[in-house]
Amino acid sequence: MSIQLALFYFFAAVAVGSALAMVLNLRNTVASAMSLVITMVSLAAVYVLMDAFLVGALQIMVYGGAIVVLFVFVVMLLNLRQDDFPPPRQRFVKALGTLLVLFALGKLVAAVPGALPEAVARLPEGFGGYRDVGTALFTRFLLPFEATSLLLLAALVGAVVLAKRRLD
Amino acid sequence: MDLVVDLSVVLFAIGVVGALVRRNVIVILMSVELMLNAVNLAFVAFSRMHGNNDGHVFVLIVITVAAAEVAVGLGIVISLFRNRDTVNVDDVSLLKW
Amino acid sequence: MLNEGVHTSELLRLIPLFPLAAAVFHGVMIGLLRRPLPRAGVIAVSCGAVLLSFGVAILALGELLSYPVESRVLVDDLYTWVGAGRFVAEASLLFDPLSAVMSLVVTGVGALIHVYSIGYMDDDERDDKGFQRFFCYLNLFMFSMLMLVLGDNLLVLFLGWEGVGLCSYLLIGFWYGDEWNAYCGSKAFIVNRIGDFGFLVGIFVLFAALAQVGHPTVEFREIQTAIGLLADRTVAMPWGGEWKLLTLVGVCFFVGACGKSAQIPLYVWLPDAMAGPTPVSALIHAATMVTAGVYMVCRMSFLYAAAPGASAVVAWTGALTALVAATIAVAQTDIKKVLAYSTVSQLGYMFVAAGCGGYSAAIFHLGTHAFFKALLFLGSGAVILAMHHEQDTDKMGGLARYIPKTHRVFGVGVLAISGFPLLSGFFSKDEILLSAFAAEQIPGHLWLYGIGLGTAVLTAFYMFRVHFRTFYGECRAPAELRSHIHEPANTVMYPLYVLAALSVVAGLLSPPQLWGDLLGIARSNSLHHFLEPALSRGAVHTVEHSVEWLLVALAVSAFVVGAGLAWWMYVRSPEIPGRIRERAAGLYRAVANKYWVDELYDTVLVHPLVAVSDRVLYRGIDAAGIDGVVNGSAAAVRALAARGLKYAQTGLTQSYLFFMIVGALAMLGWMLRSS
Amino acid sequence: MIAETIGKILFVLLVVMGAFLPLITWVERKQSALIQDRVGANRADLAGITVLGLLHPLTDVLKLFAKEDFVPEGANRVMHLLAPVISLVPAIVMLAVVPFAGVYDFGGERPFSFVIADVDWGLLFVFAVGSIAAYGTVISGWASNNNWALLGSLRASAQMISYEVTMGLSVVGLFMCFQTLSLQEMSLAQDSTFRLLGFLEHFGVVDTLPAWLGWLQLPTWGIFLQPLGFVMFLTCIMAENKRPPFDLPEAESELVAGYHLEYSGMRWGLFYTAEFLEVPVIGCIVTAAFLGGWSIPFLDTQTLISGIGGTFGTGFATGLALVLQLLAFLAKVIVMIWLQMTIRWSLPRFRYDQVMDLCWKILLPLSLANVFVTGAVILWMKELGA
Repeated sequence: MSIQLALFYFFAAVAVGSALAMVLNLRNTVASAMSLVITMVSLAAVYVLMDAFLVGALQIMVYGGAIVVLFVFVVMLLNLRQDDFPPPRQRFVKALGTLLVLFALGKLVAAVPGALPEAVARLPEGFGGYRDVGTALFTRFLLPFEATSLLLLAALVGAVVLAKRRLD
Repeated sequence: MDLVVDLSVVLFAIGVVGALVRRNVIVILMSVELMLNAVNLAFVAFSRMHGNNDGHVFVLIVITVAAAEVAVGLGIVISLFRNRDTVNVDDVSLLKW
Repeated sequence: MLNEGVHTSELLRLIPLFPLAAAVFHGVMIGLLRRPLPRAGVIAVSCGAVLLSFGVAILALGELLSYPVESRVLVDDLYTWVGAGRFVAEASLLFDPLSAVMSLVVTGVGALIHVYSIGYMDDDERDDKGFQRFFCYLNLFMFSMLMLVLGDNLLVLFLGWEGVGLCSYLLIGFWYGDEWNAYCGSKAFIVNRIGDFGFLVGIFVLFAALAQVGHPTVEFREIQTAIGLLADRTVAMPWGGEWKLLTLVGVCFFVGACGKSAQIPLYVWLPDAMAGPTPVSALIHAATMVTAGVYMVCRMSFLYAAAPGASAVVAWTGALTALVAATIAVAQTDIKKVLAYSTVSQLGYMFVAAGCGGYSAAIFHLGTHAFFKALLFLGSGAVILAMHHEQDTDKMGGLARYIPKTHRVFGVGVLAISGFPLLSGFFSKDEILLSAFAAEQIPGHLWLYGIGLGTAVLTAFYMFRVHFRTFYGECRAPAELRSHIHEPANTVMYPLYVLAALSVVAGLLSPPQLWGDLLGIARSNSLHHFLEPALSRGAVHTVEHSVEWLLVALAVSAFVVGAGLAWWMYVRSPEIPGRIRERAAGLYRAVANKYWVDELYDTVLVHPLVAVSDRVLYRGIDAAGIDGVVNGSAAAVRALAARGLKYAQTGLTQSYLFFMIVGALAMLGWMLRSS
Repeated sequence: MIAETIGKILFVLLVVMGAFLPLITWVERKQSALIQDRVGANRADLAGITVLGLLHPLTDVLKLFAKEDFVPEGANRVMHLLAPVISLVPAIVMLAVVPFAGVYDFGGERPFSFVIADVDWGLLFVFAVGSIAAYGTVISGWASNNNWALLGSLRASAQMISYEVTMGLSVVGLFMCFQTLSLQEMSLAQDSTFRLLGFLEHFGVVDTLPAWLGWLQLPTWGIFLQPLGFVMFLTCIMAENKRPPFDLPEAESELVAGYHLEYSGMRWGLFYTAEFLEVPVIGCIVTAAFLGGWSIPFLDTQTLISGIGGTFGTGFATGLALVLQLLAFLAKVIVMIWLQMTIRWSLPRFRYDQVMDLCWKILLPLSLANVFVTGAVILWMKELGA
């Protein structure tokens, strides 16, 4: 087992574990968010293991540094100390859905090995670096990029309008 | 690579289950983020597999979309909490027969 | 595209452009901006546009004349209108001698009538919007008419054809506040649509046949070169028997012409069209639009020359129309109705000529008729203005004392239409009668000639009858009105003078060979020679000069008889008409009631059609069938949703999510089913 | 390779954590005393020897360890414990990409680069790690079960997210100038000079600059190429550190002590350690990015080595260059620390709305304009063939 594989197993285990912790932690939303951060960071590590340096760094910056902080911020703003919800409705549907998902999960996980093509033996120079990804983003994918900027603007306006206390 | 894709599947499934089972809107949004992350992971894996940067570009775009989604989603959560004093999705069921 | 002997000239596009621009301008001002211009502005724009068109048309004529006779064709390609595979229709304009004559008549008479309208519409009680709206429609009509006469192919021609129909409708119903006017407009439009349908069928049949022989085209000169390929084709008719293809096409086209040019059986709309303002009657329903059918037949002369059967239909229909309309005109008392039936009758004349192969005679009469009939209409309009919108000759009489100038110019028109020697109508009518007399290829051509001659007698009679009843004898108008009778404004009178002069001299511009020799005019028959390259020769038979002189004598005597009879009956001993009315009461009622044709159409066609539409199509198929299906499906969905489906909408986000996941998994499973 | 890395790590920990950190607490006290016209820390003594108060850091540590490790009632124990650690770790980890000295060829397999992890995306790493630091404050406030602490961490999280955005944008101009994200490469690029009036030649005002004007030179440092970027970056990174005048999250007069209100003993000490540690770390990063890093102004490495190497041999010269440039770096860092302390002790605290306005209404548009202008100028220079 190479160091890389070992690291991958480690981070994968951390990611899955913390993701489960996020979903299963029924009482503390902030703890859920922190579990999510750990998932994000381990995923960033996995990205780096796969030579996706830029994406890894951005993963931490955006997901870890901004998105989840926003979650925590909102939780704190609303001052939700504990989830003490009444008993859930639709238990049956939820249980069924969970089972279905788990079943599909099993099928898929079993289906993946052998279904994928071989990875290329040699990566091109600068793969995953900010230069190459940036060049692709600003040349071939310029239109999606610009569309994203528009989306962000819309989201910005939408969020402000939604969160504003009163429109005046 | 198989392992990475499997990891992606597992994370995605966890996200789905979370979104399906949890009743706290914020946690549901987090689960959605988790699903997006799983997809990103798959993108990165495929990108690595083909030795091609396009997947990374997609990931960047997905991250952007996720940020936008969270901004709007949390805005909705805040206004929901202001108006209904709850973050329980089961309580938000006015739009029905 | 045939381009030998064809010249390109970008002048042509200017001719229809000016009226179009003016119409659009007016439309934008009143329709979009709701800012009607002051009258002076409207006048400047509209009349200016038409005068500019007239000027450009003269320039184009000059350019045309600068080329040798065999290559006198100007073309202006604007753009490709329709391009579908091998079928290409250009939006292009054609200016050959025929178009030249037509566009000069249209713009010239049109310009005069625009000027006349200034004075005529001035007392219109409506707001300025109505004034501008009127000129907007007039300009739009000018544009459409010019597109019709300048079109280089059947499609452009048809565009103009429909355009003038629309403008006719708009202008007949111009005073739509009166329901009768609106009804007349609709009637004109609907009757025209029937003709247009025939015209369209003709276009389709012709196009399909041309496509079969490898020439999918609608362009006139290309059709002309390809028409020979179709000469032997026949078509099985639904009622058995076979027609020559070209005959079928010619008859179909003539149905269109019947609609537009008010021939039997589709003439009924034209007398009712007199509900419009008088300048409209003069411009559209006498001088220009109604001649579109004649123009179209002449434009397709190569087709009619190759289809004697169709030509015979044209000639005989024209002759019958001429006679019937003339007899109706005899008994009408409304001054404009008389003129309307006279127009129908004169159009019949033109079709007689066209059917008999005398295309240039038809165009000649078209031109002279445009002058004197416009003169007559405008003159009657002047009378109507003077009488404060009274149209019934029963309430006129003795007006010569009050409005002498109008009396004199109207008299010129009457003389011209009746065939007073050496005036325009005399020459052009002569030519028509001559071509009918000589047309041996038409069965019963001598009968045609006889009918024509009889119609000439009637024409002279009813025209003088109107003249005498209006201007001579005792004034039958109420006393308080009598003191207000006055000559109209100058803008009304000047166009009349110009038209009167034209009615007098137009014939002398192109007298027949016979008279040219006699009067020492070198350019005899010049119009015929000018038009020759654009028209098919047809089967023209020459007659001896001595026979021709005999025909002239007959024509002159027809005038004398008709005019004399009218003088005898309405001036010398005015009690005679009453006696005749009593003696032949049945005949008189038939004539005065226009042979009950309108009533017949109403009973036989309109009422059954309306009944079927209402009972079967509307209540049966539309309301019960189609609406039933639509409403029923909605009701079914509603019932289904209310009973069960609505419970799927729980309002719980996660149940929606659950179903979404189930669907996604199902799709995933389906995609992975092979592996 | 591994030995080399461990050596570097040890060096960094020794110098920065071992020497700088205690000294900074002392210097801070001394400087504040100076500014406020006091005597300052001078009491702690070891057998009567005070050594200018230099013993204070030691006594501080002892005191903190000795205090009660208190966890308030209703607090989330795990998170309460975790928060100070999360605050501290990023500050230390950031040092991994700081180039303390240049790249030297000692004839080994590969040249020696005085940076622990010479990654290609160094500054990006700084941002990524820095963004994690926000959790320390956020969680501490949440876990304490105290309203003041919660308010403090609310402020902290909003402030840190906001300034992160602007911080990232303010250095984009720098990336464009140096065409790299690696701090070591940036330092290398800053190891030269440019003629101050050289642009006159580009514009064709003069064919060649007169020799005496050509002597008017400046190092190609970020601060000279991106003066606006430098000011904005410094502002943002200081706001990230939440020290005065940006200490809204712990504003004593409003929130008692802000997010670490319920902390005591060494847990509290860790927060303070993080805050003090960030001062030299900020100094390091700003130095590397904007102040030419380890380069000695007007004396680029090549000249240095060849100048000394002529007399003493290249190997010695290279080693000497390493030492000199390391000293140059540290000197610049010390200047930056001094600057931060001066600011911290001379400016009053902002109001919260002022902090946010400064970020979103002034710095953000300015940084965007900076990016735009920089891009335009770079394109223009290319056009001119420079």
